[in-house]
Amino acid sequence: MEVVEMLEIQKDKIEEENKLSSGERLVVLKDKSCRALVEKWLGNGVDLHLCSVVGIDNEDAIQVLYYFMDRKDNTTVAVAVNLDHEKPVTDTIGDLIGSSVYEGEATEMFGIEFTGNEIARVFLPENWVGGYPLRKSWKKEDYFDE
Amino acid sequence: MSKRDYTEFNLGPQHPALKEPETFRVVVEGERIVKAEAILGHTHRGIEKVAEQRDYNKALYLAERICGICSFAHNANFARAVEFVADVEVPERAQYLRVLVAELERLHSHMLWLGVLAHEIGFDTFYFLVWNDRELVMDALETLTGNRVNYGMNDIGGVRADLTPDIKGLLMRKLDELGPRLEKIKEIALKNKTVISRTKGVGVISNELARKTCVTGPTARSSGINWDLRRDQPYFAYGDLDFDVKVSTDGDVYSKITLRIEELFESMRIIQQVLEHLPEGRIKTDVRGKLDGSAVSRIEAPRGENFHYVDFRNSKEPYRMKVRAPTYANVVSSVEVLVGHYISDIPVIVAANDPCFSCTDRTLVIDRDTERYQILTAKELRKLSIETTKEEIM
Amino acid sequence: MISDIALFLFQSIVFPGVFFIVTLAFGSNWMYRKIYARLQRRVGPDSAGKYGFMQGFADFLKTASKEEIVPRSANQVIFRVLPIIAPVPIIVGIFFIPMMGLRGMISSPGDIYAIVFILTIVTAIEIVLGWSSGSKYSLIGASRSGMQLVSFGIPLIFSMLYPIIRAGSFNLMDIVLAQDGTNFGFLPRWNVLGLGVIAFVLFLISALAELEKPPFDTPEAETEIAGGWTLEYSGRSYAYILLMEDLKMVFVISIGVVLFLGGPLGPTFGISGWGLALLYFVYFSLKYFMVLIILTIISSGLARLKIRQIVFGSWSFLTPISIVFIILVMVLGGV
Amino acid sequence: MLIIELIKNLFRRPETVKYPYETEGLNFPERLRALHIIDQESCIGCRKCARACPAYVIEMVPLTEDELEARTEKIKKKKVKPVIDLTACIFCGVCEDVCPTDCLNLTNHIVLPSGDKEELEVGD
Repeated sequence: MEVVEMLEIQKDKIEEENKLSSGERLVVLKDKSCRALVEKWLGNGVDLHLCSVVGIDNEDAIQVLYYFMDRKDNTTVAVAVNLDHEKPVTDTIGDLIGSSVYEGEATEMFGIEFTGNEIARVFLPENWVGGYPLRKSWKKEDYFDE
Repeated sequence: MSKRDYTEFNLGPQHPALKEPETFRVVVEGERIVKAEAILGHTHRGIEKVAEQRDYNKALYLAERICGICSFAHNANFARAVEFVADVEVPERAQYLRVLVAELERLHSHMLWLGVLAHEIGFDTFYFLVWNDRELVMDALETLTGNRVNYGMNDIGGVRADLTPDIKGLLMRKLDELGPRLEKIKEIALKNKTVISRTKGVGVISNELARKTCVTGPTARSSGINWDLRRDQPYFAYGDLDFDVKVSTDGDVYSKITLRIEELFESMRIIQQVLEHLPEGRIKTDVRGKLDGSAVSRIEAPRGENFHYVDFRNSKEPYRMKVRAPTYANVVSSVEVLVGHYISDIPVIVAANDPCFSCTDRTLVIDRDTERYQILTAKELRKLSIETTKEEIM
Repeated sequence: MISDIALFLFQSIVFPGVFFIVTLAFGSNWMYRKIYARLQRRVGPDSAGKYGFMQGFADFLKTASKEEIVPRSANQVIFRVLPIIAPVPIIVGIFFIPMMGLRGMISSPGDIYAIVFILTIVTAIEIVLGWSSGSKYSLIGASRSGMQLVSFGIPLIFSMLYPIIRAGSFNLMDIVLAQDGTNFGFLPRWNVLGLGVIAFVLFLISALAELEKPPFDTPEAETEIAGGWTLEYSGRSYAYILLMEDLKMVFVISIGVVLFLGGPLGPTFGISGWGLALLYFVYFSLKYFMVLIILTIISSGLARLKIRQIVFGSWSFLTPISIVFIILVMVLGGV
Repeated sequence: MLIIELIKNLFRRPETVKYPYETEGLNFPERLRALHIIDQESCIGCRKCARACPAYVIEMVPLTEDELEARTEKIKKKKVKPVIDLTACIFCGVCEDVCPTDCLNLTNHIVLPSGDKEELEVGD
């Protein structure tokens, strides 16, 4: 199976569909997790490659953007989930496909909790107390004296 | 099973084998690695945050400074992403020139990698021979772009410097000189008995592991994933050029050496084609004003797939810029591969996957008696270590 | 009587004694580095003295003038004292080597015993030095050093047996004299020219391992264990360790020259007295530097081996070959 | 093969150039981006370079009394002049690109080390 076909089948899970400026499909999910979607893909033998996991701080919600590629036919698709701004929680897909480190980065930079992912620190020191630096509301003065 | 035979020590953050500060926490039994863990972030500079305060023309030079070796890959990739958002057509000549610099960069990056690998296995002579030949490429890049690293070649919408006939002649000469030298390098690297004994069968990344951990670039191709963005999703002018994508199925360090040397020759071919078929025309389209929209750009950097995401919200400054450097994708596989090898293999495996690692708390533990692999989570490891400590005290 | 003592003192301290030996050690260090560099198209040491000849000496002085740091986890007494006495056994060993004449400064019927003993003692010192510094890297380096000693001890000793069998004596002067004269009127009767070439190759390989030069530099592999057993040493202690390594180079190569290349022998042109001694020394130096160059070229062309490969290769190839070779020589009756 | 190469190397000239004692064999191409030169005579003080600089190292310094008086007809309105702090400069050459009067240029003069921070300011 290929990603395009699978998305046809899973149409009911999609809230809206856009296009990035670079031409890829941007699929926003109704759910707060893309785990079920990816599980289904892998179960149906999609040769899936995960390029990256991008956290984005929109003012009203925290968005997590998974960027997938199908190695078979070279189609790319971006899957986005919108999470609660105050307490963003979603499921990890680290055990399905190698996303643990990307998710860990999103955790430390945006405070997104990936349930089931053990990695919470990738770049920042273990005793970091500076909050979530890539959030738009983050100010240096709130955490550091200088 | 006595736990007393285990020794735990840190490789890094300062260690002669690591050219960048990273930490490897390894537990060994004798010389055999029982547990390995990598700790990253010693060089985190917050470039993504800084980029949010600069307009795209300035962020371009920031992107260039993400990496010293593949600076052009980041720079061109960022430019390409912004061009998607701005919806501009990049002149064909600029596309070809970008290919030219990208391939020269691939040449120098692969040769650098080869030299570093030779140094890690204690073969300093080869290291110096390769780096000596690499100077030819560096000189070519310096003449063409104006710098050895951080070329400053790209601008949003095109390139900044044109290829004059003088420089073209010089590049031709350098390439002619480089060809035979690469043949020599190939013969030495692939036939030296000690090199073979140190790299063959070492650090095997299986196809399954490679697929699951989403490795990219030469690491993926050496594990049997036939996939190269230059061919499969052509960008710049790669669609018009003729080249082969080499694939190996062994997955060990030796196959990576073979693969990268083959890629050197392919790069030479591409450069020759570019120099011959360079179209005439402008080299730049101007991009001005505020932008709106988000875009992803992926190009095949020397070390693998380079991923840039930019998001503009009616502004000149990116609302969000996300960079995933190619080696970051290869992190998980390389640490998992370390277990079961010997201390002497650590630098080799690390260098083969390019030294850029992340702390992954999921580590493998090899059971001493049965050699059974099992994955332990951080909590279990912690419990285990507390138990062992208790045992030792009592 | 008094003049004898004076001569002995002069010999042991100035020439060809300690001062001379140390100079030779630094010279060898410079030569090794210079050739190693030139093979790699580098310049090599070139600042201290003419063509950088004083580099080894400069390194020694500079290191010795640095602060000495003793780690808390180190064995305080051994860590401080042992580096200083580490070069002594080798200097004593070098006194056995006939450089100026056919006779070394010390000579006994059992020279070879003493030499083998000193070679082993040196490695033992390295192990203790690594162990006493209390660092894990050093410990790994020390254990690797020990493994190399165990692996290459037998081929080394068996390769030395060939000249002994030919000369029928354990005395170095006898071994040298056994190589005097020529075959067929032009070919010197050195051990290396003939069946002894196998023994010489075995000796060279074992010598590289003994000297811890590539491809056998595993005990101090920089990119793996960051310097191995020398890691924690600094200042004066490290200077002495550097000196010890250079002296070891002089010692091991000299043994090779004496056992296989006829030591100081060569055409004498009827000269005698001090002139002959000088001539002997010239011959000895030429041979010495030739072996050094060969060793440098071998070591620069190979990658570092893993300790497993070294042990495996030694026990499954070198040791059997050396045993078979010696049995063959014994059967043929010291050809 | 390698052995032959090595022995050949033994008799070749080393590739190392002992810079700064000798410069023969070094490559200083025309395009090399190094030390800036500013022709303050023809600068019109338009601030374009300062605005374009990605490293924010170009500072527009007000002219002194003497310099104000020495203004020529051509640059009548000029009140400021660019001063570049080379300690933080990234030598990208953007300032050269945007300069409308071509008074700011990057040369291929790479010898910049200095014991004095003041010396690393171009334009004064």
